[in-house]
Amino acid sequence: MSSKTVNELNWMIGGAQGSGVDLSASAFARSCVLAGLWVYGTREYYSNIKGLHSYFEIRTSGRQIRSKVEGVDLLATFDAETLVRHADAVTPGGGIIYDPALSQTPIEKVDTLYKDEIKQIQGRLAQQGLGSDANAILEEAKRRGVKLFAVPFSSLIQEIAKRLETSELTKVNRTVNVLAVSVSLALLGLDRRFMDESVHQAFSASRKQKLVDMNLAAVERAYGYAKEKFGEGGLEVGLVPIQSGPRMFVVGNQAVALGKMAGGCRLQTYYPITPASDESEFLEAHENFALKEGATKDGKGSVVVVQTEDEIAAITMAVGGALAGARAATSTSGPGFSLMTEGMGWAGMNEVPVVITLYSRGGPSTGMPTRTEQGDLKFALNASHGESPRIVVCSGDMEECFYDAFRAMNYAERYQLPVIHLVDKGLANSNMTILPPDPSMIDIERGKLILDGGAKDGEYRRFAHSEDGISPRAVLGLSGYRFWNTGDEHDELGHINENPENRIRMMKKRMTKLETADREIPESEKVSFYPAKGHPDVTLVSWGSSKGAILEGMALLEARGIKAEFLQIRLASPFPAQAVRERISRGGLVIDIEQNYTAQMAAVIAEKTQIGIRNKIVKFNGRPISRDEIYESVRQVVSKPEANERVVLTHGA
Amino acid sequence: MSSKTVNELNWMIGGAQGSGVDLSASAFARSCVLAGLWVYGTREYYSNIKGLHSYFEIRTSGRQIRSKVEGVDLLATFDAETLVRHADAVTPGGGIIYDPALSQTPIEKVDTLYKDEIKQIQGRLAQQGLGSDANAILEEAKRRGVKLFAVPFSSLIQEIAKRLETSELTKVNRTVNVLAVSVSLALLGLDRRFMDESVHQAFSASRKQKLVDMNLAAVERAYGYAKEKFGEGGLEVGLVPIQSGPRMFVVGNQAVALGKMAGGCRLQTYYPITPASDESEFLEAHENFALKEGATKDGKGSVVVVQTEDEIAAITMAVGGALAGARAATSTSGPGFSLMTEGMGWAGMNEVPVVITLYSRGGPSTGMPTRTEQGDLKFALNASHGESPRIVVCSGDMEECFYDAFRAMNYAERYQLPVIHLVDKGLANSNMTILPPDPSMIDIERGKLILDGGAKDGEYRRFAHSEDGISPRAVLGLSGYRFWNTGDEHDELGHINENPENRIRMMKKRMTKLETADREIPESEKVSFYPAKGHPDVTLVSWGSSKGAILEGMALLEARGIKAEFLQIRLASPFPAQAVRERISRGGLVIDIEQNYTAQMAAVIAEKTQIGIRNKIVKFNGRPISRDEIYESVRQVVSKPEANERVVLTHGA
Amino acid sequence: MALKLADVRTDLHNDWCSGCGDFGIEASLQMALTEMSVDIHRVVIFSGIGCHGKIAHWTNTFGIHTLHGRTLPFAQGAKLANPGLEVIAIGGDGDGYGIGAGHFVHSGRRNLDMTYIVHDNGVYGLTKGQASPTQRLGEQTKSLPQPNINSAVNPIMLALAAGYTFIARSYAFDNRHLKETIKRAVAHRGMALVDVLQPCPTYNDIETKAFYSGEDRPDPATHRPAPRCYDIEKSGYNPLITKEMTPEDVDKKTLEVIKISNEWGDRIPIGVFYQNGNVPTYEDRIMGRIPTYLEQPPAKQVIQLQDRKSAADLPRLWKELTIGS
Amino acid sequence: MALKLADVRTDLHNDWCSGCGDFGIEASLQMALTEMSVDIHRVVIFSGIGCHGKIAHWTNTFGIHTLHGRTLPFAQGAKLANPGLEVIAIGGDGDGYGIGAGHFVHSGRRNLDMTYIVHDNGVYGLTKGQASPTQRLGEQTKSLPQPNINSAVNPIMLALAAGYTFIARSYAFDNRHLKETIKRAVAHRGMALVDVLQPCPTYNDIETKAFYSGEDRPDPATHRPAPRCYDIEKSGYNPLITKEMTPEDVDKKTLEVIKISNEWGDRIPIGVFYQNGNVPTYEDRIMGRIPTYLEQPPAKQVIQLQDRKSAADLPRLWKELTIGS
Ligand SMILES: Cc1ncc(C[n+]2csc(CCOP(=O)(O)OP(=O)(O)O)c2C)c(N)n1
Ligand SMILES: Cc1ncc(C[n+]2csc(CCOP(=O)(O)OP(=O)(O)O)c2C)c(N)n1
Ligand code: SF4
Ligand code: SF4
Ligand SMILES: [Mg+2]
Ligand SMILES: [Mg+2]
Repeated sequence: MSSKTVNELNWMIGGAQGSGVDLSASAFARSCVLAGLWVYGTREYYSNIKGLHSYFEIRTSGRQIRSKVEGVDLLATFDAETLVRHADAVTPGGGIIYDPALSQTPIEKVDTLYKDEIKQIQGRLAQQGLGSDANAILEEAKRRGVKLFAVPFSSLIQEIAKRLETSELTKVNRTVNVLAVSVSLALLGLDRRFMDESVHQAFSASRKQKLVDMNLAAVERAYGYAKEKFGEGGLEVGLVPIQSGPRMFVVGNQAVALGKMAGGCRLQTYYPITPASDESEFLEAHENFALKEGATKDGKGSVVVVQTEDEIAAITMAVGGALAGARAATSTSGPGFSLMTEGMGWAGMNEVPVVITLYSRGGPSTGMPTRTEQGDLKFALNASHGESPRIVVCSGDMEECFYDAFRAMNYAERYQLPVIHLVDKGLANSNMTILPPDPSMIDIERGKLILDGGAKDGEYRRFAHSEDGISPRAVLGLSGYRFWNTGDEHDELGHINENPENRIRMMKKRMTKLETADREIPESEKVSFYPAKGHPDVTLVSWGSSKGAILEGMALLEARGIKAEFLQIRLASPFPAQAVRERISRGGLVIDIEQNYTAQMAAVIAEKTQIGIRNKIVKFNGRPISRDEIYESVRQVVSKPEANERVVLTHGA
Repeated sequence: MSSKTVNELNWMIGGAQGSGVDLSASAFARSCVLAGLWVYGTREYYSNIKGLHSYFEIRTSGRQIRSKVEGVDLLATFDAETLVRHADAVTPGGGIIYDPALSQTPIEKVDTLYKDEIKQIQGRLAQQGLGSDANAILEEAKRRGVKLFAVPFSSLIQEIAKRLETSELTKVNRTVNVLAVSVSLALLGLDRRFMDESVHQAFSASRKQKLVDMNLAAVERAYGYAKEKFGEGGLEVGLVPIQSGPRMFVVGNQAVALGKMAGGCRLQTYYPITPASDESEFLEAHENFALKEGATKDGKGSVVVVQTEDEIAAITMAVGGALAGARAATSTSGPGFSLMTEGMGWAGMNEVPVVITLYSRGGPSTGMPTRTEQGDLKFALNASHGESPRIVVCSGDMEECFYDAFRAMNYAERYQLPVIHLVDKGLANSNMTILPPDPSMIDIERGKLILDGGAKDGEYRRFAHSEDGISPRAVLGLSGYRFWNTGDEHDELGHINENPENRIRMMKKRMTKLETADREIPESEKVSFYPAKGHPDVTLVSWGSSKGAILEGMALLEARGIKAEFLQIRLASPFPAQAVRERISRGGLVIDIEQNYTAQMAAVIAEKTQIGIRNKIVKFNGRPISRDEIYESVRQVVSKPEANERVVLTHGA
Repeated sequence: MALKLADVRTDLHNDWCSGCGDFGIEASLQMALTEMSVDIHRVVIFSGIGCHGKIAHWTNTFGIHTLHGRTLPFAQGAKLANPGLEVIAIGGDGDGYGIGAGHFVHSGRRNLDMTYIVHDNGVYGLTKGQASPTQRLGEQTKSLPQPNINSAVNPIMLALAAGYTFIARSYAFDNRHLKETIKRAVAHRGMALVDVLQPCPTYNDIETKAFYSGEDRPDPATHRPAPRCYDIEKSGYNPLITKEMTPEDVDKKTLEVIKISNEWGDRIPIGVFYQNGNVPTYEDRIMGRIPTYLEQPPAKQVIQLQDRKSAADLPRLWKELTIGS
Repeated sequence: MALKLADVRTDLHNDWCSGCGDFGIEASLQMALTEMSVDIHRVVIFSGIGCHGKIAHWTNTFGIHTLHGRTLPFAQGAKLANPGLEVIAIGGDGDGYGIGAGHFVHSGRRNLDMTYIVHDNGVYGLTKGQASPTQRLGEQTKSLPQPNINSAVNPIMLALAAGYTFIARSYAFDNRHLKETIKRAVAHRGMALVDVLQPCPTYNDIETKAFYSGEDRPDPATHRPAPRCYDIEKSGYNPLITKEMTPEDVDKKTLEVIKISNEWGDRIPIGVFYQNGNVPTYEDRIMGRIPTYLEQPPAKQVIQLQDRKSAADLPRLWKELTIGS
């Protein structure tokens, strides 16, 4: 066991959408977490409910990890498609768990593969003189040094059914997921009790003891079978429990939801859309929550979540709620955001605090709804006709999802404008272990909200001019503070006014708020800078979910003698031009890394700093960037910057 | 008469919206045009149907003119408000026509002035020791050397009624407009027959002889009165007929409509919005038109104009029509365009040729619906989530409105994508005399449209890959050329496909079309360059409706020894980076001139060329830039570039 | 303290065309506001874009002049956040039944306790007189180049299909009836529609004031114009759906509503067509999920402690997400 | 040449969940296509976004899979440009009655000669089972965390209010009825709605196949399940509005439609509720303005001459704008 890499591996499981693969993946991850390990899990699936292929990668480690890696150490399959699609991702020395009953499946019979894909795989196999079925795939892997673990799932299932004396074979069939996970864990040498506990946690919610028993039986049988047949297994990787403190095991959009709740969001509107609606549904499932002692007498807090008829209603309803004084937000992704632009412009014009969480998925149009991309940045920055201020925050990891969601609520109210919180699908649908975030790191800041609202003499002017562009804000129903709003240009009271001088002052007022925000928001919330040890060879510039891969890629680069520093842009509006200019003009070779086609942030940087970043690494195939892609592509660029002005990353299945 | 400036003047008339001022203005302009002169007319009005103040300026000249100027040579008023608002715009030596019956009107009684405006005017008068009524305004003007022409409109009207033996005084009252225009023309010395003819043309459409007679009587009486009371008038400006060939007297959105018709647009969808709907209504009023000989047997052409339920329907319906093979377009302004972004993205994804005419008005939100602005450029460039190609054309004058509208239809079909045609309200609502455009200057180019559609064997692939990114395009109903479309990422047939490699190829295919367009579209359609005589002191960079003012401002600058060259950007996407970079890096002091707050084109230039233009002249008070503002502000910048990085223009009432 | 009309009016210049029916609606609304027993500080007027939309500025309450077609979701957002507000949404017929038709339908499905008043003038006033969705097929009002090419919607029937629980129609220049109708709509617990027939003298030369007041058809007896609008409730119609009614009774009433709503021409029905107080409001429904909703709605919640820290007790909530201790 | 089912099917992998009602709709539609006497090259299927939307890809006609909620305007655009096309628009209930409600209403007002089929499954399938606008208040399908908080729309009544001239309902797994209904809808001259009750086994565990086929209520006599859907036309109902009918007759029919459409529970009406061929189609109305419309619709017009110059004789047109000579 001494030659094993311990607690540092990447496990994958795949299967038809809706067949329980997601459950398997979380059971695996949970077992690891229970063993004190850290995990980072990603999820790939089609825009489909049932039947098309989905797969999960769970990377686990003894220290906190933040990114996807290339290469699978152990692939668990129980259908032919997973085998066919992913066997080539398994690294030499890694292993594949498969059902021998499926090994005869001809590749062209996997009808959820596109025709082009079938052709391509067949071609690849033919080149190696192999046949055209699952067996050939296995053979190919074997030749590459991959270990094969045949697990006859159906006979194991029958054994379990027999033992439990049940005739509900369809139900027992479902334990195939747990079997695959358990065999995996057994091969990796992790004690069975973690998987037992994981099964308890997963199924106890359903309150069906039978289900728990059935799956526990599956765990037992699988561990038994693995021991029997594979012994130590001979894998080069393994898992051992370690001591760790509490860690939160959280999905990106849950982190956002928690951040919003902490940040005081009490009205959330939404129209269902992938991958945004999970957040709203999480909020709805937790609509009643506790308040801290001393907050109110009954200690009861709640958030009203409204499913609207469309995204136009979602944004305008949230704005209506904000006018009444609630901290209000809405969540959507590209297509929905397109429909929100008019409403957002109104909020900008009327200085209404509202938060729009924009989950970025593959575009344009319906695009690739379940795949990741960072294609909405320039749209978010320029959305809506005319010129109105907005703040755009881009989260790069789970923790930022939480804190940024909280801060977004603050920004909105302090600067009285819409805040767009950009979160890539790659983050929203990934899960990972983090240290529980600390909401008390941030104060709730309500800015110039008029809280007292005592009876008041004289005219209240909602849009009173002020040096910082921000006016005292009353809410609807506040006695003595009547005001008007209109999407038309207006005077200080909020009445329509087309006078040219008034116009100039009001435009200036609104836009000044962005300058104020730029001045007041600390640099630590605008950019994050990760220095190299010593003078950097390269300066990586990026934003959003590429962060994790970049940070871990930097470590690999450093090991190869390439000193990299990393500038993460977190606030895209107001743009931290000064900070960015400084960093990229005095660092190493600057490389812009983005998950879109046109390198949008590089365009924004050029606009704001007049510095053109020549070298770009982009990825837009809908699959997240991995640590190893960063490592390889940066090396490639560094080796010949002129020949590699634009490197397109292509990994991912 | 020898000291008079002949055929070079600016006339203004104002009055309550809906009271016939627009008719007056066009009667004046038409008289001038009939006299062989050239005119340029602008229109300012509130977002209101009746009662709020509107005014028109008609500039007329013996040579073609293209811009608004500062200073009014003759102001015709028949209500107190016009006097109060505009008397200070009249230049010394100019004149004001007014009704003495109104001169006692207290300024605070003009209740369509905003309170702030009243205060400001009262303050101004008080400083000069003047009272606070219309008389004070007249006195103020007089002190400045303005000539006053009292015309008792109501007694003239009574005389006319008497002469015509009519008791319909309310109808005769309406001749006040014609009276004011006629007195103006008489004072300017233009022969009465032009106004007679103008009245004929204006009222003969109504087919009410009575109306024609009544207004002819008004012309006669007004000329008579003017001669009687004012003799030669003593104005320093005058009009004399000249010989000219045919000129078209056209409003901006009519020019667009004509360009679309010429360019083959046969389906136009729209939802009413200022200032776009005039174009659609013009098209609807001309829905049946003639074809050239040889086109078809019956020679009948037509355009179907559909008023939709909203702008989402407008864009998607146009796209549906385009799929069926019609050249299709829609027209809107900011708020409507905001709602179109999702549909536009679908068209981009499915490579559908569709033209969106985007009339730019004051934003954000409802903004200033009847005022001009160039605030939508960056939104147009980045509208819709994800990354999809579009062409953005910006017209700078009437002729370009026509030719660009035509070309937009071509671009859309050649490159199979949405084309946004940006036209500022300042152009759309202005009228001017131009040489009739020549539609035969442009060929109809249908690109890779499959026109024959003979029965065909083998699979038709709508999105077949090709070097230029453009695939042969069939239309719905073409036998043998079945195809599919989807907003999802798709394969060559148009079926959903989430394969990562397919994704990369398809993104590249679509974006490549922009490169193809960039290569194929001649530079003359991308930028217009107006050189200085000799090495330039300044290089003015601008786009859209500022063009006219800049060209005429340059002449003034040159007279003062400042040599200016002008780079007009006409294509904003694909952006002519090369051409722009060259021009602005080898010219004089570069000044960016735009009618928006943030200098959007300068931002685009910075993004695309990494050249930051330090000096900017911006205007965003909703009123168009004038020749004289260009002249003055450029001089100001040239005199001290460092101290004048951002000059905000403020003229206009 | 009783309010006077001057208290609920702003002193801005009103820029509607003279003779516009909007004046009648404004006056009736404002009179209703003075007569209603609602705290004026809690009243919020939302309006859409169109001539009608400016009413929010002429009225001295909170006034939110929103976007074209979006009045209802804006208004519902405010009501949801603070159910203590008295929310009156005001739309145009283009605004509310045209571009806003989707929101119109879905607002009925929610049945929030608020009022929606629609200025129904048959045209798009502010964009210069295009046909609105209530203009009949083949009609040609003044500014149309061609007769109207679309069939009209029947707002009463649409509201019924959508689930509005109070459906009424009134006439802009029948001040008394309109005022009373508005008061009843506001008093109703649930989503109330008041469709107001509104002459637009500038663009609608068919449904004019003279048309509604029947100037073309003098009463043979009195020789005075015989108004076209008649009050259905005065004619014995009872709009109430009671708890006691059987499903068949309700069906019958529904059918009656539709039948009457189809009348047009020489007899134009006004009055309350339908009133059903037995459908739970959206507020009731939220209470079913969040028992503290009414006392502590979103706008009234305590979100921070004295020390400005978040009031939410999240660590308790996220125990479920945390592993290890 | 008679078409076989295989001719109108693509060979793509169909990725609907097994047991999904969409399969029934697909089969019925495709069978209808083979049986209809329409040139298959002229058929265009438009679909929205949702599980249903993929039907455009499974069917071997022109297939345009549009945007969520926008199927109808896309489809109308194509029909307007080329009235020779046979346009069949297909939507989901979330797509068509939810986000698309506005277009739904206004399409009725136009009455273009086309068909609209709605997959009515009570849920938002593709986004994982949220309640759709046809799900009833208080129902709680599988994936809802709480009972549904909105009242349902009645699509039949909504269509009637909107002006649809053919209104029918069918059931996804009643192949024969659905197929015939689609054929009749396509044959109808005017805007036709076919609302199809569609089980979604994955998310809707209330209106299941078992529910519709009445597995919970065996016929006392035969002991076989007694299906809930009954064909109203077989029960003697006649949906036709004829030219001869008086306005009163039409009113009566309208009321009948609504009454029947309100039935639910143990008796669920299917069949054609309403058919009125006497309302001029939008195409007719355009012809009133543009007499050459049908021969030379927008998509068929000659826009260029042999030499590629514009075919429009504009100089003639703009004489009115030109002064001087
Ligand atoms: C999204 C959008 N589209 C179009 C407009 C232009 N617009 C302003 S008012 C109006 C029509 C108003 O008609 P209606 O709602 O009937 O109100 P009315 O003027 O008749 O009171 C339109 C279409 C707009 N403001 N926003
Ligand atoms: C503008 C927009 N909003 C949201 C979505 C996300 N979305 C995809 S499918 C769907 C719901 C589909 O429900 P339904 O129309 O009932 O079709 P079904 O899946 O039930 O067939 C939604 C909301 C989208 N694609 N576009
Ligand atoms: S246009 Fe019509 S609706 Fe608008 S203010 Fe004038 S009369 Fe009233
Ligand atoms: S989710 Fe429902 S509607 Fe969608 S394919 Fe599955 S069963 Fe059919
Ligand atoms: Mg209206
Ligand atoms: Mg559905």
